[in-house]
Amino acid sequence: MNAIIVSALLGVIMMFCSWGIKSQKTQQSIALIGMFLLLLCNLAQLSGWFVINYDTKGMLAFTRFGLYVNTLFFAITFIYIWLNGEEIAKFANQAADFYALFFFILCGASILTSFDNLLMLFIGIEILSIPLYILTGSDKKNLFSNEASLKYFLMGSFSTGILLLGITFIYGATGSFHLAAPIIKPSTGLPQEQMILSAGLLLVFAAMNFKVSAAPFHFWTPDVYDGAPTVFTSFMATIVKAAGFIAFITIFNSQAKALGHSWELILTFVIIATLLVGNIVAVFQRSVKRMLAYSSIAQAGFMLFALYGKSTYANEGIILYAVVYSLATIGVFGVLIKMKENSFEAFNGLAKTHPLVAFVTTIFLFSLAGIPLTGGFFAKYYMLNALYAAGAGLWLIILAILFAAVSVFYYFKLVQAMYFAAGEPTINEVPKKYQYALLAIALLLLILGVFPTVLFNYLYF
Amino acid sequence: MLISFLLLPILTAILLLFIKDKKTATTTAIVGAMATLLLAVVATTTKVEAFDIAWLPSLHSRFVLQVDGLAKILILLTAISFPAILIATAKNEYKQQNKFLSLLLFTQAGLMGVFLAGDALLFYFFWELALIPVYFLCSIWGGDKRIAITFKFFIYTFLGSLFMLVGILYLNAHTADHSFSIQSFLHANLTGHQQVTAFALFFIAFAIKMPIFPLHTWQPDVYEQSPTAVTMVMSAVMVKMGLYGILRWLLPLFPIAFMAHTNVVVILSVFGILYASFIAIRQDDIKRLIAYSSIAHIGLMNAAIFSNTSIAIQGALLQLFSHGINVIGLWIVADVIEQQTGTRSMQQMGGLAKKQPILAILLVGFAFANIALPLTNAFVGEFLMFTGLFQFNPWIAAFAGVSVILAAIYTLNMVQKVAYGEISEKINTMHAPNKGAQAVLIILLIIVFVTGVYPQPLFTLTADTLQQLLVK
Amino acid sequence: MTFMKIVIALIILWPLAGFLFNGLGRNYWSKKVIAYKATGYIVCSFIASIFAFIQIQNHGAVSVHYFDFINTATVKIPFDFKVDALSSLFLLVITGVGSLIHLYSTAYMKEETAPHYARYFAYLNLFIFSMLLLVLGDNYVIMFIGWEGVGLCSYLLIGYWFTNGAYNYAAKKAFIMNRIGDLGFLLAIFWLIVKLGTVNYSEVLTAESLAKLSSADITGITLLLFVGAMGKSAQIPLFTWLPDAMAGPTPVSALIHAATMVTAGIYMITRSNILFSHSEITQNVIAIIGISTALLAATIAIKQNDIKKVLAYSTVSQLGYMFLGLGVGAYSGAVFHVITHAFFKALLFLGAGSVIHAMHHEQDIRKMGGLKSRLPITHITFLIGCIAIAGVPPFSGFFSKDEILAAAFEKNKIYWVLGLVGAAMTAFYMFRLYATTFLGKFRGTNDQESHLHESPMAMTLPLIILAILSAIGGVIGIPHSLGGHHWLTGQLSSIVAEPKEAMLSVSTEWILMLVSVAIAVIALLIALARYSKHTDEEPTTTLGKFFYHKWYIDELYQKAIVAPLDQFALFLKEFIEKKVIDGAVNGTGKLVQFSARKVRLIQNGQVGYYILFMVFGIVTLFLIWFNDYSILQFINKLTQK
Amino acid sequence: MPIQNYIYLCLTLFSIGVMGVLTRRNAIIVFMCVELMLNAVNLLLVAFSKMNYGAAYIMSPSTTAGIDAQVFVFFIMVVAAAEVSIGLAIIVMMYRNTHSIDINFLNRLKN
Amino acid sequence: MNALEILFYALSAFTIVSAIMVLISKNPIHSVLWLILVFFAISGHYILLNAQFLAIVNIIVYAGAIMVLFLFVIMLMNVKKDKEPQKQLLVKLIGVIAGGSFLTLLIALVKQNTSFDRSSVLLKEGTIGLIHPLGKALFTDFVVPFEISSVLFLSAMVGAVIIGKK
Repeated sequence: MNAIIVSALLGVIMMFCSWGIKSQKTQQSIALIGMFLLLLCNLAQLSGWFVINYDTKGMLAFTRFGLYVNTLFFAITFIYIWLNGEEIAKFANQAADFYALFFFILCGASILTSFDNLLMLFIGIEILSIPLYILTGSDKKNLFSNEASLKYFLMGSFSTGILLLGITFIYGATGSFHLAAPIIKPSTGLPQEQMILSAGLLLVFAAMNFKVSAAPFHFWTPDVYDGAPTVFTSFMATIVKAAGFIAFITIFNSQAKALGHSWELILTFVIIATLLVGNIVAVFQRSVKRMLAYSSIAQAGFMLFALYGKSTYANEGIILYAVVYSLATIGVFGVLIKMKENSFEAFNGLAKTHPLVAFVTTIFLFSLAGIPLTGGFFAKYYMLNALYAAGAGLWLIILAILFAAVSVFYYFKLVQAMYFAAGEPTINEVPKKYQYALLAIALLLLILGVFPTVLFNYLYF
Repeated sequence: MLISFLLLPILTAILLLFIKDKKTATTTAIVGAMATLLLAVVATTTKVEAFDIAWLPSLHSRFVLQVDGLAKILILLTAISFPAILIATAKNEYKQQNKFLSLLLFTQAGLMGVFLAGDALLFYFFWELALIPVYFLCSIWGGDKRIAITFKFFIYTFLGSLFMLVGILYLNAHTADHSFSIQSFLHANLTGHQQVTAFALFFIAFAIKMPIFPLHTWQPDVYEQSPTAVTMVMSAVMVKMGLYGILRWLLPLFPIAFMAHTNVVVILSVFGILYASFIAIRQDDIKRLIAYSSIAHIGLMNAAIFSNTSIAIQGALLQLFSHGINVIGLWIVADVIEQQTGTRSMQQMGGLAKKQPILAILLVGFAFANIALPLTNAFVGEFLMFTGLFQFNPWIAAFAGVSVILAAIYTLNMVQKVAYGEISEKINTMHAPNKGAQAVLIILLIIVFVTGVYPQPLFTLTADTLQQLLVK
Repeated sequence: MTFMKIVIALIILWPLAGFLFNGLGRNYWSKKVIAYKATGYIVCSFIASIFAFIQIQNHGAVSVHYFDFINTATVKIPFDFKVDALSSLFLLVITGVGSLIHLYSTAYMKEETAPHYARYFAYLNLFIFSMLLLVLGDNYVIMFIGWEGVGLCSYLLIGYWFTNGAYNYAAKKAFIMNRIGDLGFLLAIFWLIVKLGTVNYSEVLTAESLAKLSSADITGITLLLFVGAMGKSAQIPLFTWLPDAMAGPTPVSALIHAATMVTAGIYMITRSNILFSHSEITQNVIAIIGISTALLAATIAIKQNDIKKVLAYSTVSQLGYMFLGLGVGAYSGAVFHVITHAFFKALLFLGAGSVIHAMHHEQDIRKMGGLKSRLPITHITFLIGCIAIAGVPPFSGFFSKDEILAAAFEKNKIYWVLGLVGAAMTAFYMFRLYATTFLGKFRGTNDQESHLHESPMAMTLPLIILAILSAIGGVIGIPHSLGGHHWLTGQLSSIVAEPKEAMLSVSTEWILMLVSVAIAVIALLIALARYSKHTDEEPTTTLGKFFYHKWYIDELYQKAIVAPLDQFALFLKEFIEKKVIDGAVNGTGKLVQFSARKVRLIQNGQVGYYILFMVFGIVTLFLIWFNDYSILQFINKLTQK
Repeated sequence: MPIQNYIYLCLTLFSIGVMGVLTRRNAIIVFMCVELMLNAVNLLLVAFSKMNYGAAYIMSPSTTAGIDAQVFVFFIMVVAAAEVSIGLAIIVMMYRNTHSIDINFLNRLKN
Repeated sequence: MNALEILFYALSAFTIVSAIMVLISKNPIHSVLWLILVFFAISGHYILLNAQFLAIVNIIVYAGAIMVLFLFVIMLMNVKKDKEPQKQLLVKLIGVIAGGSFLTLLIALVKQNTSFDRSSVLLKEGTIGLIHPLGKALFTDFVVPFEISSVLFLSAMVGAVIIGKK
């Protein structure tokens, strides 16, 4: 509750900042302080010494898991703003507006990590989505940005319709929006009675797939990620997606049983389709940004493993995955922002002119590809483990690693461009401070690559 | 003690990153490698305690390093290889020499880790750690076609190791305490069918790494395109990772599956031996020739291990070491020639014996070790391996034996084209090889003959491993 | 025991010392030092051998243990040496003839520069070392070490003039053909290890071991051993390397390719005669191959014009005789022939070397002639050699050849008849050679004529010694029928269980001897008559061409074996490797890229389509849900074996 | 009134909305069709609400069962309103730049 | 068939026809007008279900505010009927088929679902649709989402500002 309230308040504060404070730097500082405050508030709730206690009438349920995920989200966003503050300022004379949107998004994310009622799910998703439509279109003069925004909006509202129909069906079958309710009734009823419930769940499933960009509901992702200003793509592809996943897991960890054994089949279908589309299509991209968009689909395929069954591996894995993936993606986009163009060729010879930047980019890419010694490896390992622990067939795991190998193919294209190709990189000036920030992210990934369990320790005491 | 096998190379590698001067960097690297060698000598001759600390509590994985005879012999090989390679190639100029050497030493750390790891996850870690620096080494400092070829190599081996990862995961799920230690893997109760599954998953990784037919096509290309120092590391030590994996993991963990697949694998290996030998006959590029020869040799070792006779395994254990020494020798000679003449085509060589007699003698020495002439180290190993294969199946041994003839053909072809004949235009430009390379070659040749005449210490070293394998 | 240990060690270490001395110090020593040391070491070894010989004459066979070569849980191969009647004889021949040839070489190789001179002697010493290892070893593995070692030295020496491509090719050919044989030998060793767990003579060659082996085992092992012998001793089909091996310096041909190395096969089979005697099949195979080789090589020798080639084919032919002897069970006869052959063939080669030396490296006998007066010592000694090889009594060749023929007669009359034909041809081509070279008038250039001279002392002395040995060498095996007591058979009785001693009546033996002598004498007279004045021109008859071109066997091998294998290798390299296997690997990559290109077209930028796909996606999800059972069944079927 | 009737009606409406989204090119019309879908859902929710209410009413006339669905509908309307404001803003922005709201022309980003 | 049922069917028919008209009207303005009719019809249904509050809100918010907004935008853009581009027939057909199959699937599902067999909708009766209970619920049980939805509006507002600013 702390997080939701504080983030909403901070959003409002930022709104007013845009009137009162003209300096971009100050705005960024305020945002950072706010973010830190948010983090503290959330930690306060997590450790239990300052909790805004309010009876939410079964709308929200704060679990250790959810709160911990919030903490991580806030921390990552903190890093994100710290890194990208200047870049954000370029899109408007008032960066504070964007900071406000970020806080609202975080509010939505906090709801998604703690909702206990489908109504809150709906509202949470909408709070998350609406600022995103705007962020996507924030480069107003840019036709790509406009187009991406409109596409995102149209498809997003369509998927909202699907989500609502699903929720309605669930309500029709169970008579409640409460998350814990549906499971009780069907277990006593005949299979025939579950029909409408299952249909509702399937529709919700489809809508959630849309949010996390899983195939065949991924179509918005490449276009939107590509069209949106890079700095916002970075945010969109990380925190927002991770929040979507947390919500997804929250629903289906408890509800998947209603779908019976076909749940695994359906999920398998989606996973395979997602991995296939994401990995295969990424291979042929000429734009790094678009490649990353497809790769984010592929990563979603991996994260979907956490849905396969409830286990500690799945819970720990999704946290690790979300954190590692977010850090790496923010890092890669952070580098991409500094490039003058998005093509692979732009990176040619980067290792010679900017060795540190090339090095950190390599770490980010390694992490995305799941190479050991970077956090990405353990993230993937946990996911595979979760999959196996949930009783999936070995063939699915093998399929997953085949696609992981394919993913190496396109991530390493960038590594090759940086290290082995001759040429001058078309890169803007990268300030030292910025480089160190990137290095810090890379080091975090390396630490997580050797000691991933540091991330979970907090989860248990 | 054991942790220093990792720390020493890694610290040296990190130190190297800050040394810009080429000469100082080279010296530092050599000193570091020599220190490791010293350590290895101590470790192989004394009893060493395992190193064991907690690592990933929630995954039940521990940081365990331990040695037995098998590990010792490979540690020794690794420790000998690196100084030898560094000294022999010390005169080679690389851009950003310190980074080159640093990556090379990172590779050494990875290799040491692979041979020392007593925990499957740790093993996998080092397995990859050994691969990644090599990827950069080859791609940055390699030949013209390096990028695509190294990339293929990387994806190929990476895919293979992913299979192994799945295998590790699979086994981990079937252990009682969900840990990754080799002991609990040994006690995992697997049915025959499960063993076969896990076996297949591990085997793919090892087969690609070795590589055995038909998964070998990356190797000649990579050997050809890599800087020779890296090629040496790869063919002398890295390919041993696959064989090591089979001896350390496959054979003890999945005896049923292992037994069920001996025929298939042995036949495949023997086929690969002949195949590679035939191709080697037609090679003009000296590096490719050595590469194919190496494929044939590794195939033989694999066949020997899979024949599952103690004689053959004993031979393979010895050959792990011997092959490494021999092949480094060959590579150094090839490198000296390439560095000085700028060509790898044997057609353009000839007359080395007249121009550089010492180098020619060394070449001939290693060539004969390569074809396992008696009183060279390779003879002992191959003799035992063939005997074991014969015990396994006489016909297969006879077929594999044809490789002895084919090896003679391609090796002598090489010797003839390189060393003999009138001095060619390219060879005429040669001057004496640097003292370091020469010294290394001579020392290696001495090792070749000493272990060829008196291999007993190596047998004693590996006796415990053999014993364990036989018990299982 | 320790005393013998030292003696035997000395025998073998002297040549090794010589090798190391000359090999490592090639740039430091003068030619004189090299020559003295190299020869001196072998002489030392010879003296030690004599010592060992006397020792075992007095005290019987000795086996000494030095260290364990291989000692593992399952297989134990000690580094043991054994000196007994058989090996001590070989020791004497090797070191004795070896010393002479070293001595000869010091003069013959004089034109070489010091480093190459040293290299030459290093190789030669190494060869002696390997050969000694071969005969001294107390088990098959040590023998094999020597076996390959001599092959190596042969390779090095044939290719001694390494700048010459043809010589290198010959060297390579020799090594590879030897290796083919070696593989057989190796397989036999494996077979022994697998069946008996040991390769020590003292354990393999016993009745208990024989009892453990089935007859198929014995036949298999002996055949494989014989394959090894085939390679080393140049028998059909692995004989073509030996004539080519004449590319090496002539003393090398004398030592390696006539006197010692090529007889290793005979040594090996004699050593394992117990095994061979138990396999009728193998014995027949050996006899047939032996006699065929003898005849084939003889026919070729008749038409050759290169002095060394004639001798080379003659060697092959004589080796064939020895194998015939082995095949018919006359082991001691074969060994006898080895010894006498070592004398007279070394003599002939060295004589040929002397001629070549005098003729400034001219080897074609058609360009010689009339050398009788110019090279008196060479002439006489060469003549003695020819007579000896032709089998004219009382020269040594008569006795040894006769013993083999007698045994052949006993075993199978056809062998005997064929053997006689061979003997006749031997006499014919040897005297053809002799007559063309030494008789008639000089046919070379004036320049050559003006420089004709007798060779120096260092070369003639070995010739004289060998001539004496060739002449009287027969004494060690004078048969009973001629009033001797056949000392050699007595010597070897501990090694060779001669099954049918003296089964032929004395009169039969006399008749056989007379027949063979008569035929040989007739053949040599014809040759003398025909070639004293004339030389052979290019052959015109089909048969003549056929022989002249060595039965086209090299061409046959080239066409039937080498070329197809070469093509096969090319096919593997160019097609299978590049197109099929690598094609499959790259194809996978291409497939991914191809599908990438196709799949990405779905992302056509039209939001309408996107939503359409989403709707279809939902429909698909529902359909899967409806049909879950049948789909699951299908997947299970796919994933289960 | 059987609940099925409402369900059929609402599903039909919803599907018409879907068809509209799929068949029209005008972004505004497409968006309107999405609104149609939402309204279909709203109606269905209210119908379900009254169904649940009806079931509970028999037990206790003072029940408030089903009220949650109606509140939900209220929220949907609220959200829809917010969405519309943003959506139209985007469409207008688009129109300002391209002078078209034809979604078929939104194909610069592809593949 | 009582009056309520007749009313229901009539309203339903009207709703569906209007909805279809939204689809097939070439002129966007007509589409908007037809949609407003649909909303009115749905409000009729709400009244039938005695959900008075929602009926009013529907008319005010949807038919009133939102649709006027739509109309505004369309008129602002001056999209003419004749300029209105049409999709290809095939694409339209596929769209209809997709929607149709979606409908068919769901109806088939509902038909199979047995739990609805005994359920019926309480028309006319009931107080939950009235403003009093709804308001009470909104500010007691649903106060959290109610407050949080303000965040939604705030963000929509900020967004509109960002987008709308020149």
